[in-house]
Amino acid sequence: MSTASYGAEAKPRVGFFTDTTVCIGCKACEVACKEWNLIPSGGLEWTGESYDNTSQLDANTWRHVAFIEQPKPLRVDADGADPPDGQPEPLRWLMESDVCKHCTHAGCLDACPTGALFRTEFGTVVVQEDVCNGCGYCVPACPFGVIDRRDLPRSPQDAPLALPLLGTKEDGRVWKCTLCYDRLKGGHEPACAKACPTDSIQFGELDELRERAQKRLAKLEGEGWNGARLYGDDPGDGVGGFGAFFLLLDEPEVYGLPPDPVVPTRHLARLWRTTALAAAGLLAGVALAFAGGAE
Amino acid sequence: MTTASYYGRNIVKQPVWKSEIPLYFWTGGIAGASAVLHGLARLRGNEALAKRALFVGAVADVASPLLLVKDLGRPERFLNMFRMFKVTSPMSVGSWILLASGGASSTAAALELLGILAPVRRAAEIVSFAAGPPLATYTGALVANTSIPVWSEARDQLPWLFGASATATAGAAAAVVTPVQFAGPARRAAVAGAVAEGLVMREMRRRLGFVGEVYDQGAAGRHARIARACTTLGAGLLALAGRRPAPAKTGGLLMLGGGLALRFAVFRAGFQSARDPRYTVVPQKERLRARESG
Amino acid sequence: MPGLGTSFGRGGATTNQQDLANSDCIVIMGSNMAENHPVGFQWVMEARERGAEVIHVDPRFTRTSAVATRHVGIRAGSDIVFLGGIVNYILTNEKWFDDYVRRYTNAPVIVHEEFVDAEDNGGLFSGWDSDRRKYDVTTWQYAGVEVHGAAGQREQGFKGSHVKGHAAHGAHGGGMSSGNPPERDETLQHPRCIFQILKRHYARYTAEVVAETCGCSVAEFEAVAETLCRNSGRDRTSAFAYAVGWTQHTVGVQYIRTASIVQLLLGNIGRPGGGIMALRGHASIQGSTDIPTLYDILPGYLEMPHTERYDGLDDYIDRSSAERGWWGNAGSYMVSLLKAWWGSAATPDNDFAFGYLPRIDDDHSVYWTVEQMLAGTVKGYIIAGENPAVGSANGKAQRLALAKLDWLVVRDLVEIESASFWSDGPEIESGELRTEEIATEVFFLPAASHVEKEGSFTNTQRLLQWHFKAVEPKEDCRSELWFYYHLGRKIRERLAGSTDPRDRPILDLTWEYPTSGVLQEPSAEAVLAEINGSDSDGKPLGSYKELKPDGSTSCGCWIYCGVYTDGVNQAARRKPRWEQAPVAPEWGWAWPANRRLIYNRASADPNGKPWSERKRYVWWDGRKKKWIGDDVPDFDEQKPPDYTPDGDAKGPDAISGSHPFIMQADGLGWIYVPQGLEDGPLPTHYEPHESPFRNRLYEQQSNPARQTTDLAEDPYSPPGSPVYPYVVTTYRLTEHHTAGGMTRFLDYLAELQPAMFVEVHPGLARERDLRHGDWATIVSPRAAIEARVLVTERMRPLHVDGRTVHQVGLPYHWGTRGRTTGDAANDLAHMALDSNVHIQEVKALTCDIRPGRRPRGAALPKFVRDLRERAGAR
Amino acid sequence: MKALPLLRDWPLVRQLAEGDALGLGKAAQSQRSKQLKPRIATADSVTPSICPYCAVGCAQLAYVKDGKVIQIEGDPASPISRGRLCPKGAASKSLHDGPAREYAVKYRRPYGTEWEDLSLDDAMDMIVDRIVRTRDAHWQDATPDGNPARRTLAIGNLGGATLDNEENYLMKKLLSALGIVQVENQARI
Repeated sequence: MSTASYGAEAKPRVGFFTDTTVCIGCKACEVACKEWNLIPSGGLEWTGESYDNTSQLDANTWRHVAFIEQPKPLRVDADGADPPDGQPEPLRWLMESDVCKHCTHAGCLDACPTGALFRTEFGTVVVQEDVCNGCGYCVPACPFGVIDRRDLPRSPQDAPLALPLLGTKEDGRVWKCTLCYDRLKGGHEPACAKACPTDSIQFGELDELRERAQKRLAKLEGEGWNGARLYGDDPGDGVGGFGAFFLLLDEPEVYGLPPDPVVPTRHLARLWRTTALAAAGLLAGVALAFAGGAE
Repeated sequence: MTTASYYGRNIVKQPVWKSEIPLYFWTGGIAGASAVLHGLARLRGNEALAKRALFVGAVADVASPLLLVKDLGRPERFLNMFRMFKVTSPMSVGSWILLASGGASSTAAALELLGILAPVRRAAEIVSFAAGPPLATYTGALVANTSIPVWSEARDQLPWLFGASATATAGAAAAVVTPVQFAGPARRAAVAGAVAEGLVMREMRRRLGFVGEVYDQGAAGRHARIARACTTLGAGLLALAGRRPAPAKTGGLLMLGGGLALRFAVFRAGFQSARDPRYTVVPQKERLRARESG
Repeated sequence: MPGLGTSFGRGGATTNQQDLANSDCIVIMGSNMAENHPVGFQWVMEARERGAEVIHVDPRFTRTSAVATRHVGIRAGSDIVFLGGIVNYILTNEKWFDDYVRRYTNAPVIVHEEFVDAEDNGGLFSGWDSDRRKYDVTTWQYAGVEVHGAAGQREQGFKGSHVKGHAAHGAHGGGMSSGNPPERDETLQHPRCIFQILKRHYARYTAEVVAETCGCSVAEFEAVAETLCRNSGRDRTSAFAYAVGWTQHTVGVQYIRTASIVQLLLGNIGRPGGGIMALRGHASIQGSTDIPTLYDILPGYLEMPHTERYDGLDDYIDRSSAERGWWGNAGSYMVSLLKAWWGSAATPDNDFAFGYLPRIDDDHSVYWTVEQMLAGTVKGYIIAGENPAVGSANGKAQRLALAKLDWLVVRDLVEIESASFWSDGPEIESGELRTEEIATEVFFLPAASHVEKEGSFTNTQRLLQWHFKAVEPKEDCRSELWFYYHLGRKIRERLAGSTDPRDRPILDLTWEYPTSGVLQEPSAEAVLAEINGSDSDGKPLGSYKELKPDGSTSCGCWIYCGVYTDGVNQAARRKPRWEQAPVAPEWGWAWPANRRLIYNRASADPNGKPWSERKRYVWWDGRKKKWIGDDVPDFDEQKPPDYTPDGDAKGPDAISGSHPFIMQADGLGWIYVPQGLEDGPLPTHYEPHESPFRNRLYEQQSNPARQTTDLAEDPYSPPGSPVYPYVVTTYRLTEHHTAGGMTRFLDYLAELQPAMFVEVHPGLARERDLRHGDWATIVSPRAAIEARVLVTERMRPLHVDGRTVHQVGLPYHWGTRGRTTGDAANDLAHMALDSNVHIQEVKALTCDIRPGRRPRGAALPKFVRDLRERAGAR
Repeated sequence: MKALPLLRDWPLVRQLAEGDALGLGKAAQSQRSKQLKPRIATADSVTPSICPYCAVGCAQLAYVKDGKVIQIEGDPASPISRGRLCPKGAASKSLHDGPAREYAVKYRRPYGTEWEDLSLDDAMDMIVDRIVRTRDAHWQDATPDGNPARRTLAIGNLGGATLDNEENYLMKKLLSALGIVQVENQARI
C-alpha cells in the first residue's frame, strides 16, 4: 500500500486499534457510525446469538459487535489454572467491535474495475459512491467478507436511470467503513472511535498504534489474560498488515475472522501467467484441430 | 470435522452476482474460441466454417456485454468500466479485452454481411483473433482472483478449465451450424476441448481436496453432473457419428448445454464454498501450522 | 435517598464518577454499570487498568461481570446477608479503620436501655406495633437524649414525622432531639454502645450463612470481603457503586444502609477513591429529588407540612430544624422558599404564607395515587415524560387505573402506551376493557426534545449541567417549562378576581417570568435565578449561608443556592477539562456549594492531616488557618480541627472541628440510625415480599414495615409457593432506556435489541422444556407475558438452602408500541413497597415459566386466575 | 480545446500522467472525494447540550444548519464523558427527529374510539377547565377531624426524572399553590 501517488498531499497512515479486553459491548460504535454516515437501519430480526442482533458486517453495518459466551476463565494464573477462591465453573463473555481492516494490500481495492475503491491520502481504503457501478467484484475479493452490495428500493427522489431498460430498482452500490474519510479531511476522529465509552476503539497513526498494542499485549500477558493476542498487526501477513487491527482473547475464527487472510492478488502474477498459457493452449488446441485437415 | 466459528456464519461473503455472470462466462468463452476457429478457418480457406464461426462469435460477443451490464447494481454507470485500466483487476482487464473483441468481431461480421471494406474487415478479424484466447480464459482468472476458497485454491486450473470448455463449446456451436462436410475442425476442436476439460476438472478436484467437495453437493453438484453427462455424450456423438447431420447437431447442442452447466457448476460451487466457514478456516489453519512447523 | 441521607447527612452520591478511577477496589452491587452507565463506566475501567479490583456481585453475569476482575452470583433479594456478612467479617477479623470509626462515626454512642435488637426478637426491633404495622422508635434513641414528644404520639412514615431533621423522608441529615449530649464509651466496650450492638447484630451473618442464603460459595464470599478490606485503610480506599438493583426492594433503603455501615467501618467515606456512588437512571432523577416531584418534601428536602401537626410556621420550624448541625438553619431555608413562592404576599404577619401550603396526612405516593384512581377518588392526572403503563409495577393495575380517570394529560415525544392504553392496551386484547366503555378523556401534548429547550439536569453526582436550545420546537411541541408556566398563567386569568380564600395562594403566587419568541417560551434562566435566590435588593445570593429567617432573602431551593452566584449561570460553565484540575470545579455546578466529593473533611485525620500522602484531598493549613485542598472543603473553612463547641452552641457552631458529617446533628457518620427510618436502626435481612424461600435468619419472613395493597388487581404469591417456584428479576439493556419510550421508537436502537426475551440457564430450560429461540410464557399472580427464550450459562443457578434455585431474567423495555414491540415485564410485578420511599420491588419476584406463547384474548386472564387460585394467592 | 481538459480528467490518463500506474490511489480519486468535507464543518452554529437519557450527564454538541440539527455528538471538553457517548446518547439525534416523533396535539373524547385533532390553545383551555373544575369539586379546607388540609386529592401529577430542574420547580410550585399534593415521580429513590 502506498500514499505515494499523493506526493505532498499524503498524510501519515491512520487506523484503528480495537482492544477487546476493555470492550463492554455497548454498541455505541454501531450507532455512532450509522448516525454519522446516515446508514439505513437493518432488520428487526432477533437472532438469539447472545446479545448480537446485527450478526455481521455488511452494506448497512460498518461496525459490528460480536458476543461470545465461553466456558473459559478470563484470566489464568502462571500455571494456567483457573483463578482460585472457589469460583464456579469458568465463564467469560467476549465482545469485539469488528470493522473493515483497511488492508495494506486490499483485495477489494485491487479487484475494483472502475476505481470506485481507492487508497486515500490517509492510507485508508474507501468506496466512492459517485463512481461505483455495483459490479460486485470486490465482494468475494475481500478475505474478511466486509464489503457488501446494498440492495434497497430506489426512492422517487433518486436520479432517473440512464438506461431504464437495464435499470435495477435498487441502490446497487457497495458500501463499507470509510474510516470516516470526510471527518478525517476535517481533522475529526472517526465517529465510532470518538463515541467508544471505554476507548476499546482507538484511532491514531498506525505506527504509534502498533507500538501501543505491543505494550498492551505485554501488560496483559503479565496479568495472565487468557489467550490474549494481536491480530492483524504484522506487516508480513497475507494482506501486508491491517490498517485496523485487534487485540483478541481467542482464535480469530471464534470471532468470525479468518485465521490467515491473504489478499487474492498476491497470486495474480502467477494467475496471469497461467491465463496466458491457457490462452496459448487454446490456440494450439484449435490449430491441432485443423492439423487433421481444413474440412 | 468441527471447527470453531461465529455461530456458523460465513466469513467470506457469497458473491452478489446473478445468473447473467455464468451465462456470460459461457458466451464469452464461445466468442473467444470462435474467433480463433474463424481465424484459422480463414487461413486454411474453409470459408463455410470461417463465416459461421465469425457470426457465432459475433453474436456471443454482442450478448456478453449486455449480460454484464444487466448484472450491474448501477447499469447506467457501465461506462465506468473504462474509467481506468487496472492490471490488478481481471474484471478491468477483461472489460478492455471484451471491448476490443466485441468491437472487432461485430465490425468484421457486419462488413462480412455487407461484403464491403475488406481491408478494414481483415484488420478487425485480426484484432478479434488476437483477443479471442484471452477472452476465453480470463474469466477463469476472474473467479480465481477472489477469496472464495473453491475458486482461489483452483487458480492453477480455472483458466485452463474455462479455456478448454470454451474450445469445446465454440467447436460445438460451429458444428451445429456448419454443414458436416465443412465442420471437421470444429468437431475435432470440440472433442479435444471436452477431453481437456475432463482432465483439468479431475486435476482441479485433486488439488482442491476437501474444499472441492462442494462440486458433489447441492446445486453445484447437480450442475457438475449434468455438465459431465452432456459434454461426454455430446463429444461422443460428435466423435463417432459427427459426419451425419442429426447426431452432429444433437451432439453439438448437448455440448453447448454441458458447457453452460459447467459454468453454473463453478459459479454455484463458489457460493456454497463461501457459505460454510470450514472451507475458509481449515485450509488457512493448515497453512499456519505448516508455516509454524518451519 | 434515606439510605445515604440518614447515614451521612445528604441524600446524594458521596462522590463523583471520575473519582472512581482513584479507587483501589470497586464493588458494584445492585447495579449493572457497564450496561446502564457505559460512559461513566470508563472510570471503572481506568481504575482496573491501574490495578484496582473490580468486583461485581449480582444475580446475573452481565456485561459488567464480563469486564470485572471478579463476579459473584447471588440470589436476587439476599444482598443484606452478603453485606452483613462483610460487616461481620470486618468485626471478627478486626479489619475496621479504628481511628476513623472512633472519631468520625457514632460507634461509641450508647443506646437507650430499653432497646431490643432484632437479633433477640425474631427479626423485629423493639417498638413494633403489629396493629398499625409501624415502629415506635422511642427505644431506638441514644441514651441520655430526651425524646421530643411523647412516645404515643411518635409516629413515622405515612403519618408524617415528628422526628427532627426530616427523618420522615430521611433523605438527608438526621437531627438530634434537644437535651444532653448522648452518652459515649470511647473504649467501645459498653454492651449498649453501638459498636457492641453492631457486633451482636451481625454475629450470625457468617460466611456459611451467606453462602447458604445467597447461593455463592464461602470462598467466593471471603475473597470479596478480604479484597475489600485489603484495599481500605490509610493508604487505600474502596468504593461502592449501586443503582436500582438495590433500591427496588421492599427493604431497599436498608441495602444502602448496610453498604454505608461497611464504608464507615472501613473509613472509605469522604476520601478520594472511596464513597458510595449512587447511579441514577434518568437525566435528572437526582434533580427531581432535590427540587422534588415527590409529595412529601419541598425543595431542598424541607418537609411537606402535615395536617395533624404544625400550628404555624414557628412550630413547623421548631419541629423540623435540628439544634445542631446545618439543619439548625431550617427556618432560613423555609422562609426563603416561601418568599420565593409568594413574594410580597409572604409577610411576618401571615407566617410568610405558610398557610398557603397544602398539607399531607397519608402516603400520597404514586402507587397510593394509583389505588385512589382505581377507587375512583382521583379524577385527573397529568403525566410528563414518564410511561407508567409500561414502567410501573403491575402494569395492568396501572392501565386499569388510567381507564378510571375522568381526564388524562400525557406529554411525551412519541405516543407512548400510557397515552394509547384505551385503544391498544393488553386489556383491550384480553377483553377486560372495551374502548367504547372507557370514559377517560385523553389529551396528548407533544413535548420538546432536549435540544429544543434549555435548562439544567442534575446528574448522578449532584452536578447541575445546563443544556442550551439548539432549535425551536416544531408545530405543537412545547417544553414542560412552557406547559406549566402557561397553564399557571391561564388558571390565574381564569380565577382572577376570585374572593375564595382557596384561590389566594394561586393568585398571590409569584408567576412573572420573562418570555421570548413567537412561542412565548419562559426564561429558564429566570427560573434558575429564583431557585438560586436573592436578597431584598434582588441581588443573587452566593451561598445558603446568606439565607435569613426574617424574610429578607428568597430562595427556591436552598441546596441549589450559589448556582447563580453573581448573576452568572454556574451550571452552564464548560471550561474544558484540559484547562483545569481533575476535580474540574469549573465544569457545571454541584450542590452543595460546588463540592464534588462530599464529607471530604474525613479525607484528613482528626488533626486535619491527610491520612496518607497517597489519599490526600482536603487538609487543614495551620499557617493559612483554613482548610485547603483539591476540592471545596465540605466544612466550615475557618473551623480548626481542634475546635470543640461549648455546651449550648447551636446550629453549625455545635459541630466539633473533628466531626466531618456536618449535616448530622452530631457531625458523625451514623452506623446506627436512631431515627429517620421506618424499618429499623440496623439493616436486617428480610426475604422479598415474594420469595421461594423462608427467611433462614429470623422467623420474621419479610420486612414487617413494608407497604402492601388490598387491591384485587394486586394479588401476592404466598412464600415458598410451588406454583411460582422461580425467582424473577427485571433489568435494563444498554440498547434501551427504562420503559422504552425514548428507544423502542428509534430504528438504530430497536434493531440492536429487536425483541422481548427471557434469559434462562440450560438447566432451567431442561427442567421446563424451553427451547432456545422459541417462545416462553412467564406467569405471576398478576399477569402472564411471553418472550423469546435466550438460554445462557450467564444465568447461573444457585444453591440455596441445600437446593438449586433458578433465576429468570427479564428486560423491561417492551410494550405494545414502537418499532419493536413485546410484552411488558412489569406487568408481572406487584405493588408491595419499601416503607421509607414507597418504591416497588421489581428486582426480586416469583414466577413460573412454561414453553410456548401465552394464551390470547379472554383465555389469558383465565390462565392467570387458575394458577393464582391453585397457589392460594390473595 | 475543451476536449483536452476533459481528457486530462480521465482517470486512465491521470493513471499514466500522475505516476499512479496501478490506478489504486490518487488517479482513482473523484472530484467529489477530493472536495469532501465533514457535515459538521458546514454547520451554522454549535450548541452545547447534555444527553437526555441516563444520569451520567454526558456533554453533547448539537450542530445546526438552516434551523435543523444535522449532528449530535459528544463534547470532548467534559471531565465526565470526555466526548464519549453510549448507543442511546449516540442516537439522540434520532430521538429528536425520528419518524415516530409526534408534532401535533391529539384528543380522545370520553368513550371515543379514535384520536381527533385539537389546537394547542383549545387543549390548554380545556385542561385549565378540567383542573379548575376538578379542584373545586373535590376541595378540602380541612380533614374530617378538623385539621387544616387546603388541598385537593383528586388530581395527580407524574413526572420529573426526565425533565429540567426549572421545569420541575415550576411544576411543584404551581401545583402546590393549587393545593395538589400528589406531585410524584415514578422513579423514586
